Amino acid sequence: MTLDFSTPAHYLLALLPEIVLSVWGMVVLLAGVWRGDGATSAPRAGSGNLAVLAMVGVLAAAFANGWLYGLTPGQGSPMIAVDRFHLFANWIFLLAAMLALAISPAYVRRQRLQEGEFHALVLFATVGMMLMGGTRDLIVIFLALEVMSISAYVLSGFNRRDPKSAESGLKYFLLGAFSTGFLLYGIALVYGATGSTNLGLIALAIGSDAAVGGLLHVGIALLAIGFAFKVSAIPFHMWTPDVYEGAPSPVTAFMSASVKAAAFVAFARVFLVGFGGIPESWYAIGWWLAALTMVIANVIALAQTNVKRLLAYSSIAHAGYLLVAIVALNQNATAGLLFYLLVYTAMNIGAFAVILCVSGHGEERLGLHRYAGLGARHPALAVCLTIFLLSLAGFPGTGGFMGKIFILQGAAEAGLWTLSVIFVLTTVVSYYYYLRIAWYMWMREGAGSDEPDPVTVPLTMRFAMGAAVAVVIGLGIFPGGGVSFARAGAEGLLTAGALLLGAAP
Amino acid sequence: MTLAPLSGLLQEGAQPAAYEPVLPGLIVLLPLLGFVVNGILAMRVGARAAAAVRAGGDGPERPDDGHKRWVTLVGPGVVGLSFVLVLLNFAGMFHADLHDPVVVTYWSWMVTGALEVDAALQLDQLSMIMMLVVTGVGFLIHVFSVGYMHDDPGYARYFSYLNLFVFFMLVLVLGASFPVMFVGWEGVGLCSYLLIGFWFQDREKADAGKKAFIVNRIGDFGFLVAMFLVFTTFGTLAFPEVFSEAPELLEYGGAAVTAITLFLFLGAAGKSAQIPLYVWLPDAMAGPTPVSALIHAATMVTAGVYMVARTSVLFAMAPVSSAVVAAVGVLTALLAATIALAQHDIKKVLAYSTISQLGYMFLGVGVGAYAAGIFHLMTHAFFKALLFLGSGAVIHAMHHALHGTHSHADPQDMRNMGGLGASMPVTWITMWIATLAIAGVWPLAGFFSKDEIIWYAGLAASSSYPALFTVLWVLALATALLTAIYMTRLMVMTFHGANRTGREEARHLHEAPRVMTIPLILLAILSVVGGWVNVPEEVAASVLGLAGALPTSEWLHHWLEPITASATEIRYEHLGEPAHAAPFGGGEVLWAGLSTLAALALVLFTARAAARWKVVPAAQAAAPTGFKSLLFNKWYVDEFYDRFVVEPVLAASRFSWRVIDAVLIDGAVNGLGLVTRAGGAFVSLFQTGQVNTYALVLTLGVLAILGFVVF
Amino acid sequence: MLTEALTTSALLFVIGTFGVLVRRNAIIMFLCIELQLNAVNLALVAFSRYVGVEGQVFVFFVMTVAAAEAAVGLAIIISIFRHYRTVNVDNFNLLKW
Amino acid sequence: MTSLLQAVAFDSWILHVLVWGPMAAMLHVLLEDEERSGQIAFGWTLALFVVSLGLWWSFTVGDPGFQMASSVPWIEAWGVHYALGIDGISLFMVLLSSFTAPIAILGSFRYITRRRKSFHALMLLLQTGIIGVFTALDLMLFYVFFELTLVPMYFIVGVWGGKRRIYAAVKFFLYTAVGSLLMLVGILYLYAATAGAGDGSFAYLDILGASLSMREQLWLFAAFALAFSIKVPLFPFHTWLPDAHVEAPTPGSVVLAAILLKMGTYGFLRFLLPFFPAASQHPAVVTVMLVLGTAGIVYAAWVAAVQPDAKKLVAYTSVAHMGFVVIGIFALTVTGIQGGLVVMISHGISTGALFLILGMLYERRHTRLTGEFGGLARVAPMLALALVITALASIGLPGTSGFVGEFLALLGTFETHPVTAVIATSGVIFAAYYMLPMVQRVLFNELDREENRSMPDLSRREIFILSPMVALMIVIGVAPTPILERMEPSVDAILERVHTTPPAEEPADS
Repeated sequence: MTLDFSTPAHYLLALLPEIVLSVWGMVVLLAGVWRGDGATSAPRAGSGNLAVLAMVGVLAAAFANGWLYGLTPGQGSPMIAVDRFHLFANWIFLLAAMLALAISPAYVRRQRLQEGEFHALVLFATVGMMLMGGTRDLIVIFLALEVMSISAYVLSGFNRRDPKSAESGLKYFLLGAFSTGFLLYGIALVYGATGSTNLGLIALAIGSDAAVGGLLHVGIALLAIGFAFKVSAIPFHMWTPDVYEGAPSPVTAFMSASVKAAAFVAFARVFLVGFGGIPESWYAIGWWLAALTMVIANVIALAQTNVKRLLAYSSIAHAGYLLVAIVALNQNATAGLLFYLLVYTAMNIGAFAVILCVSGHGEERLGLHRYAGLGARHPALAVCLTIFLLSLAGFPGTGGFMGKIFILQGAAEAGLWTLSVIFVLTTVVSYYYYLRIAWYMWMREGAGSDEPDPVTVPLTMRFAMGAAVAVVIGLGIFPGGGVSFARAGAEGLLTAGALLLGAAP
Repeated sequence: MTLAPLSGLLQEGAQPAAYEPVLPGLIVLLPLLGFVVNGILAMRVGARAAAAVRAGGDGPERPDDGHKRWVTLVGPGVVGLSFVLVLLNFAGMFHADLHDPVVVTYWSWMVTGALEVDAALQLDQLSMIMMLVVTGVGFLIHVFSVGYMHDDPGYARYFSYLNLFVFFMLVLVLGASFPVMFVGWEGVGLCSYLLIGFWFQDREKADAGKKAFIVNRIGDFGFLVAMFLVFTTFGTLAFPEVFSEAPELLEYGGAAVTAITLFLFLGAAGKSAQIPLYVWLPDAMAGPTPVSALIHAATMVTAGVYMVARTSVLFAMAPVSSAVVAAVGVLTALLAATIALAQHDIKKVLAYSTISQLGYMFLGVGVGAYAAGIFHLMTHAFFKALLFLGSGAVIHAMHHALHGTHSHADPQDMRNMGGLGASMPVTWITMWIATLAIAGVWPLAGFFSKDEIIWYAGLAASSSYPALFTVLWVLALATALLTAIYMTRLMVMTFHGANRTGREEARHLHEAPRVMTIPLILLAILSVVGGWVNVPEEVAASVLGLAGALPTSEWLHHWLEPITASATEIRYEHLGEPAHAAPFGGGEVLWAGLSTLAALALVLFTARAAARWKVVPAAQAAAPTGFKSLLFNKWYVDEFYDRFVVEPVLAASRFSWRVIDAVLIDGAVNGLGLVTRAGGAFVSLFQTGQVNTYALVLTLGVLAILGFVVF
Repeated sequence: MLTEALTTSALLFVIGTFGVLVRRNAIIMFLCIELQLNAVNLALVAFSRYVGVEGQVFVFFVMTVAAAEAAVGLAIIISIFRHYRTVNVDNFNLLKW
Repeated sequence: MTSLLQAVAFDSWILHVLVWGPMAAMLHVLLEDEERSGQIAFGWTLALFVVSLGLWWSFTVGDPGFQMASSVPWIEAWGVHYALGIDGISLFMVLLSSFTAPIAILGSFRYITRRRKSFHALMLLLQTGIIGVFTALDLMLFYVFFELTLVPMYFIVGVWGGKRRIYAAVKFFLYTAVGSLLMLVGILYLYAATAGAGDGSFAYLDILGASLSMREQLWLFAAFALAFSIKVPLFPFHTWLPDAHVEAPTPGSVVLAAILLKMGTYGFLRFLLPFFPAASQHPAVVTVMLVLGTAGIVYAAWVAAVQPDAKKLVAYTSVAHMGFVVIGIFALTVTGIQGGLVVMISHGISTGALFLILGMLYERRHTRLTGEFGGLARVAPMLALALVITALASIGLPGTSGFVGEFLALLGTFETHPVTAVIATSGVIFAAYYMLPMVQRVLFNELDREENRSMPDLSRREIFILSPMVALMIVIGVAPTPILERMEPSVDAILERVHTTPPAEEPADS
């Protein structure tokens, strides 16, 4: 079936996964209200079902997303992009949502949070992300970004009883809104310079030299800043460690993976499709952002002793690696970006899942020293965490390695040798702090049995970890399918852009 | 085994037959077999001793009789069998008219690129002489050891090492190429190391073994480099090819051949204890005395001389190297002889004497008298082995005597001896024979061999570097006189005069058992007649040869001709045939007569003088003073090496470790890590937790980017 | 006309930015951010006069989003006020380094 | 034998079995209980070793190319292949590795007392990586295996090591990683270079076909050489090695010394010379490599001589030995390279044995300081015998494997770089200077410590471990020709390529 966007109903079809998820989110919200929440009264038996309910919604959205593969998008540059890029990105967000929902119930119950709202917010944030990946219009991107961000602000401040969580929410909110201002200003200037908010038309305007130069360049720079904030590139990263540390761990897991992914997907689409025609205007910005991010984030991470904060810096560092893919501006790199985001989602949420298990009742066990002797006490958990860490470090046999190779290939194709060398050298730096967690787990003796060890691993958590390990190892050993899939996604993005530019075969 | 050579031996005057080697491999393998058998026995003994030590004791005091019988049978037995085989081969070769060496190839050892080294043995006149010495003298020393090591708990281990030594020595002399020779070369070094440190519980002895090995390795370094040079020059390392191609490929006196021979000589200097590498040999006396006899007197230390003779073609083409060899030889001979004058340890005296005599041999081969060098090597093997074994018998007796009274006096210090001749007559007499032989008294073996070397040294003065060789010749003569003095001193201090062992101990002194004295006697006979195989024609015809009554005339010289001929030819071609006269005139007979008279006179004079010395037992003796202390302390050469070689290397090692490795390299590596981590900690300080700061940083970032875009 | 509008917009934006940097009261900071958004709105409206109607449409979206942000933001500020009894951001630094 | 091997289609499966067999063994170990893990691991590796012996007959002597090769696309989109194959050079590395594995595992039986299961699983994983490195014919596959060896080794050192194990493990890991990641960038450059028209490829033979300018070759040479030099380790990149060795448990040290170091020099031969023939004979490059190799020989010998810790001493001797390999290789002569290869084999055996013996001493006395021993020859004659023979092989006594290697390497070097060779030859002096004092302090001198008096001699298991190694040292020393003749065609082919392949024209820009 071919989508014809002159028929408004077809927009509904194109947005089917998003719509399914939105509706489901409301259902979950209502269900939560109806059942009553643990915040005010004792949690009822079986209240974990809300998470399962939300997961069913995610599955439904996934079906819808799969169904979309059967559709052929029509001509032109409609607001909604039903291309492989969008669909691939959707898989990432859905995977992230699934894993986040799977790891959160125990925590939510322990902390007596409002279940319905919590899970619904996860779904709403996911809707925002999916929209971000799936639109060609700057207005919609802004809207989707806000849908995602506002959900994320709330989620990070969700544990109201915890001052850290509240502080995290406030910081995220203030700085997020602040940066949104820049993004928005950038959109306005680009709009003014090119006369459109549609990326396709913007590209055409740029291609035909119809754009107003000064406005455009400043606009692009401001847009880059806006996205750089969302992907937490240095120096726009300042919020990240604090927010990640303060937010409830399931939220951190979810945010660090999928918010970043969504921002990157939109970043890629805006810059590769919209501004792909004038890379000289943003190449240097991207280059320096990537280099600074890789170097500084990895170096600061060395000094961290709080595991959550350490992973926050690690996630900043990963933003640096992914920026390399954007700077490379070619199909391989873009495919690498998608592939890496997929793997990153699995390994990062997996790592946070283990942290969540170890962190104890109210996340009081986050220090590195808490991990001493974990390998002896909980070998399965430790093995999982080791696998995730190795993957984050980019070791052969894991998806993280293949992702890095993929991005480096793109960089090689683009001749970014200096950036590649920085990439690998900072990777070596990162080995140190990833391995540090591993050595605490395996090579140090535990403090002794003077305090009880309240590690519990509920069923859904096991499911999440198992799935994450499967993704990480599976893509690490047989990345072929994933690679082709990601390439198809990148192709979808870039051919559309190229068609508009009239430069395609 | 074919009986042809045997029958050839029986049928005097038969036609020259082609030489068929008789089981040459077995000659080499038998000692190896002995090593394996004795080694296994030694391990079993060792295991039992170890169990005893673990149980809290000190291990057995005496060897285990059950094993000992087998060891006694196998140890000397295999060498004896080898000797028999060598004799068979000798007989075959004796009757054959052999010009080219017989090379027996077993398997190809190292083949790669242009290099082809076979595991091959080379049988020719030179290796035959060496084999005879090694297995013959070796066998006698093995037999002697049966008595000497009688009570040692390491009896089996001792014989296994000794067998292994014979094996490697045979490989050394039989090797048909440089690398195969090098196998033996280092192998004997290994055995020397093991045997010097045989009583390894004693730190000094273990140290001595180590020193020997390391100093030898310096020489081996030279050998290796020489091999590389030979290979790059000739493209092969096999002796026959190298020596036959040398005259064409090499330029006479050229840099290549000079370098090759100098490096070879460095190797020889290491193994044969010449200046500057002689320092290990005196220390090597820490080993059991028969070992000193076999390895550090008769065989291994002469390997350098053998090697120079073997490569005579190369040395003949390098006059500078030859001169260096001769000069180093003479200087070593003189230096060692002076030191020998002042030593109190009987074995030390003999050790320096050995160094001195080796110097003579090098003088011989250095002046082109290769046969004379080998001749002296052979006779030296007889009388020096005899001297060492004799000293072994003395030490054995002293040891028993001191042991009987639990005295801790040094059984090797001559100041503690005196008057032993009475209680051990066989040793006394045989050692006197050897002393006279080494002093060069007519008609004993040493007279002929040493005299020939000195004579040739004198002749050399007429061909190349006349001044140098004249000096060398004079020094060689002087050293010959010193030899007579220090040897007589040794004999007198040991066997004559009053007994200084102490009264109680003296009663325990007695002659060595027959198993030890018989080898002494046999060696004494050889020390007498050994020289008669090579009596120069002129001398033979004169009164010194009893007008031709001595049996052979330059037999050895002719025997070795196939080996030395081309070298001699090269020398003659370039230097001209030397005049047949000593530097200050006079013929061979005259100088020979003079020297034997001088030697005899000095022996008598020293004996009389020494009889009047007041020798004080070691315990009461004062430290020597003046020039004597300089000699006693060996010219402080060891101290010099310690100060200027060993300590700098050690200091450099420590510096490399503590400074370069730990501070510079590791400091840089760890420093980089530290700086990175500190940088991280520092940068993270900007993360103040203040929202305003964060907003400020963000804004600064914005300004930077906008500034970049706008400007 | 456009130039003046854009200049005004830029000035407003800078004032907003400056306010965020110097003020310590979370609510005032948030108001400064709102000022930034309105500066952008001004620019959008100005542009739409020349290039089309999307700019004005956009303004409505921005206003809506700003309202949503305000709702969530104030909720978050109240939530932290409960812990600290103040909305001065200088006090909120449990999370640092 | 050959026909039997043909009947079972040996060539078609052997390499795959050798690579993945240890992995299967790892799973088996993980499924069984702790007590039996050692026996299972030993059984598997021994069986794999026995099977690998078939390579000796199955290998066609005189064929310089890759034998038993097979190639299946792995990641088709990237042109990555699962391609295995061996030539004369890798043959012996594979044999050495499969020989070392059961020995190392058997050597762990008393040394490793806790978490045995994990230990043996990691050892087996390591084995997969090792064989993979030596058989991979695809650069990406090679890199994966190359890095795969790091992780198990990191844990082996870090979990079962000595007091400063974490420092040592991390140092080892980071040091090696710096080099290998830069090499990865180089690999990707090569990949891009093969792309030309259409998709690139990581296959070894495809990359051989890529044409590189001199400038490119030099840069890439630097990237690859750094990775391999750290692995070798070449002076001055060696400081990770002593620490790693001192802290590693015995089996770890054995595998590290015997196999892992060889990956560096193997990489020189397999990749550096054939890929960058022009850079490999660039005078500056050759000079640097020769100088560093020679410096390593002398310097490491000096440092080794003053080490109180026996394991550290042996670790430094590894640096010296590998120096011989490096100069042998960069002499660019057949003899030199062949010698280097023999040193690799010989060093693998003799140093492996040395570490095993030191481990046995450590098990008995819980110290590695030579000063703590003395006179052990009296209580442990078998151990003394083994140590003496091994030490002699290590210092290159003729008749042992060490001599053949060093002699050929030096001879080969002398052909093209006489001065270097002469300086390097002084290493034979220094070898005695460091090794004999150690032997003396341990075995000889007075048995003056009460603890040492009750020390047991080698057990039957230990004899079983050491005797094949000692036997090999002597066999290779006496008859190395069967080995040399198998390696020579491949070495010839590499040299042929080095000497006859000119660099591509410099591109106009850049």
